[in-house]
Amino acid sequence: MTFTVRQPSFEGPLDVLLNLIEKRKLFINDISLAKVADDYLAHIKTLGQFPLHDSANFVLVASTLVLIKSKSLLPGLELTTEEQGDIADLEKRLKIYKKIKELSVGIKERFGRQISFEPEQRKIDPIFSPDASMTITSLSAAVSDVLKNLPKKEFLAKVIVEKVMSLEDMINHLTKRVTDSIRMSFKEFSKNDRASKVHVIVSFLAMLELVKQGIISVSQERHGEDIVMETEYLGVPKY
Amino acid sequence: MTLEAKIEAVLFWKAEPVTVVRLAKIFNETEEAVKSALTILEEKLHSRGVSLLRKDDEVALRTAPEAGGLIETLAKEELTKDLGKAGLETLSIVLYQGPISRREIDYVRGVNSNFILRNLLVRGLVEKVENPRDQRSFLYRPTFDLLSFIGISKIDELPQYASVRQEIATFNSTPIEGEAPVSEEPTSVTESI
Amino acid sequence: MTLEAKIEAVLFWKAEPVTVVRLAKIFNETEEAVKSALTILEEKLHSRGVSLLRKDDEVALRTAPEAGGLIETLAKEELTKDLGKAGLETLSIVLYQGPISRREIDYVRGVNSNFILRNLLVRGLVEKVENPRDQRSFLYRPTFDLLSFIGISKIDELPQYASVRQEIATFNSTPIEGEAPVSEEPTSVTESI
Repeated sequence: MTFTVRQPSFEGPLDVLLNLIEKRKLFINDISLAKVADDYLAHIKTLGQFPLHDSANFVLVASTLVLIKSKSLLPGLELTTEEQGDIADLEKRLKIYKKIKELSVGIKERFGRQISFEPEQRKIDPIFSPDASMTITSLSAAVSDVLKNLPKKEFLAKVIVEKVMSLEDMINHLTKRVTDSIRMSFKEFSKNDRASKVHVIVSFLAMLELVKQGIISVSQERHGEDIVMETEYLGVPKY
Repeated sequence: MTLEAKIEAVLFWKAEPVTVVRLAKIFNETEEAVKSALTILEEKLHSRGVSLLRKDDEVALRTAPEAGGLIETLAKEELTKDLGKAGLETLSIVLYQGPISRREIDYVRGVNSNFILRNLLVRGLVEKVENPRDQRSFLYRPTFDLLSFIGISKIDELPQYASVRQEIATFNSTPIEGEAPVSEEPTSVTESI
Repeated sequence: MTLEAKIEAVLFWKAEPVTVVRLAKIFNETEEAVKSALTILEEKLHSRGVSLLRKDDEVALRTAPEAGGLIETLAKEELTKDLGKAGLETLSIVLYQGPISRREIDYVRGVNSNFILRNLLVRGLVEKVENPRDQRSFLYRPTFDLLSFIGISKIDELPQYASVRQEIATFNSTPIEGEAPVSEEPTSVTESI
């Protein structure tokens, strides 16, 4: 139909994450999220360019996964209440989204299958019945309102850049915390698996660095770019 | 589904007289079968709000005669009810941009205008004409009565006529991000319901 | 003439949704009386060609879903049944969780739903109403057309409707450690863009 979305195969961050979890046949919890964190980071790295409106969503999910992963590597890492909230929130969203995706399969099967038709318009001879509101002035004002409410092209790059930059700070900060935490808790590691654990953490930090670079390039791509957005307008149509 | 139920569905949907021959063809039944189904339907509709009207070889569903007074009152109300902001908006789009399809009106307004257009039609403020580019759909334009009521003799006497038209046309032909432009495919879901 | 017969006549003639409040006013009856008459009408229409659809505070008569294929062949205009992934997800959210704000839809989908909602509004599959808790924002809910396309007469005929609503409410009310439940004010990243 009409108004087809140009990238029908486009996947949002929750979509990506859910697919990764389901591919491994895992349940949604912090353990499975820690397992797929690297896959997710690798995936958004390959995206190169994030879909325009949703770059911040992708990066925000990434930063929550980084937290989860960090915590799983370094159980001693202290998380703030807000960070714990972010983690619980991500799990919750994934559960709801999963449910909705399951339900949408049923909707798709039913949609258009057995339609209840609205009756055709009853044939009535029109009787010219204007009202007092119909004047040139009010009609031209009404059309101006319509024009004003058309979805507009707006310059919104700055907002996104700021968001992405603050996320970059956040990842920088996290990297530092993880690094510090390794130094502090190094003695916690048992001698036997010290080498492998350190290896895991180092490669994880390298991954973070890559993501950070990705974020920087995202923020640069945005610079000075025009972004088309619809603004939600006020005024409720009355029928 | 019984034959009389199917016939009821079609007559309800159409609300116009249909011949028995046509019904027989639609359902791939004999005229006899259609006639006896009609008799059953007639009985089922007894003492209901809708009744079956049979005249010569045609049948139609109509509101029961007892409801006549009520319907007349409602019809009058339809003609005098407040058009509201949405009604005025839709009327202004038809005025400035007509002849225009319902799909384009919907696209410009960002909402579905089905019922509003119906009211504007009944009130003789807009009229439907065939769409030269698509036989299955219609275009809407202002009536002469409306133009003379608001006191213009030519449509381009409307304030900012040219620039408003230009702006709407541009909007209809440029895609919003993630959407195809309206002019590409002249079909709409609810248009056909 | 019984109240349900009168209601049937009015709905047949109007051929569009009417609120219960309006019906009560037309017949000078209480809303309770109208509602019980509607229940009787619903029963009388059982296994017939016409069915009564109820949604929010409105009712409408439409052809029975079983006759859908038949009417479709008679209707001239072409129907669009393609929804796409984003449309399908958003409709499912509106169906099972509506009335729901755009923020909440974005929150569940993890992406911005601005364009897809506008598309669904234009197609007449969802409608927006004022948010009673916040005059500046809107809530989105299913339309009669949406119910019609799915072939149900009431929203709770959706598969697992009650249990899913319950389940999602449980997800939302499970308190996050050290935080108030998020259900009240779901935030989405792109909201402020």
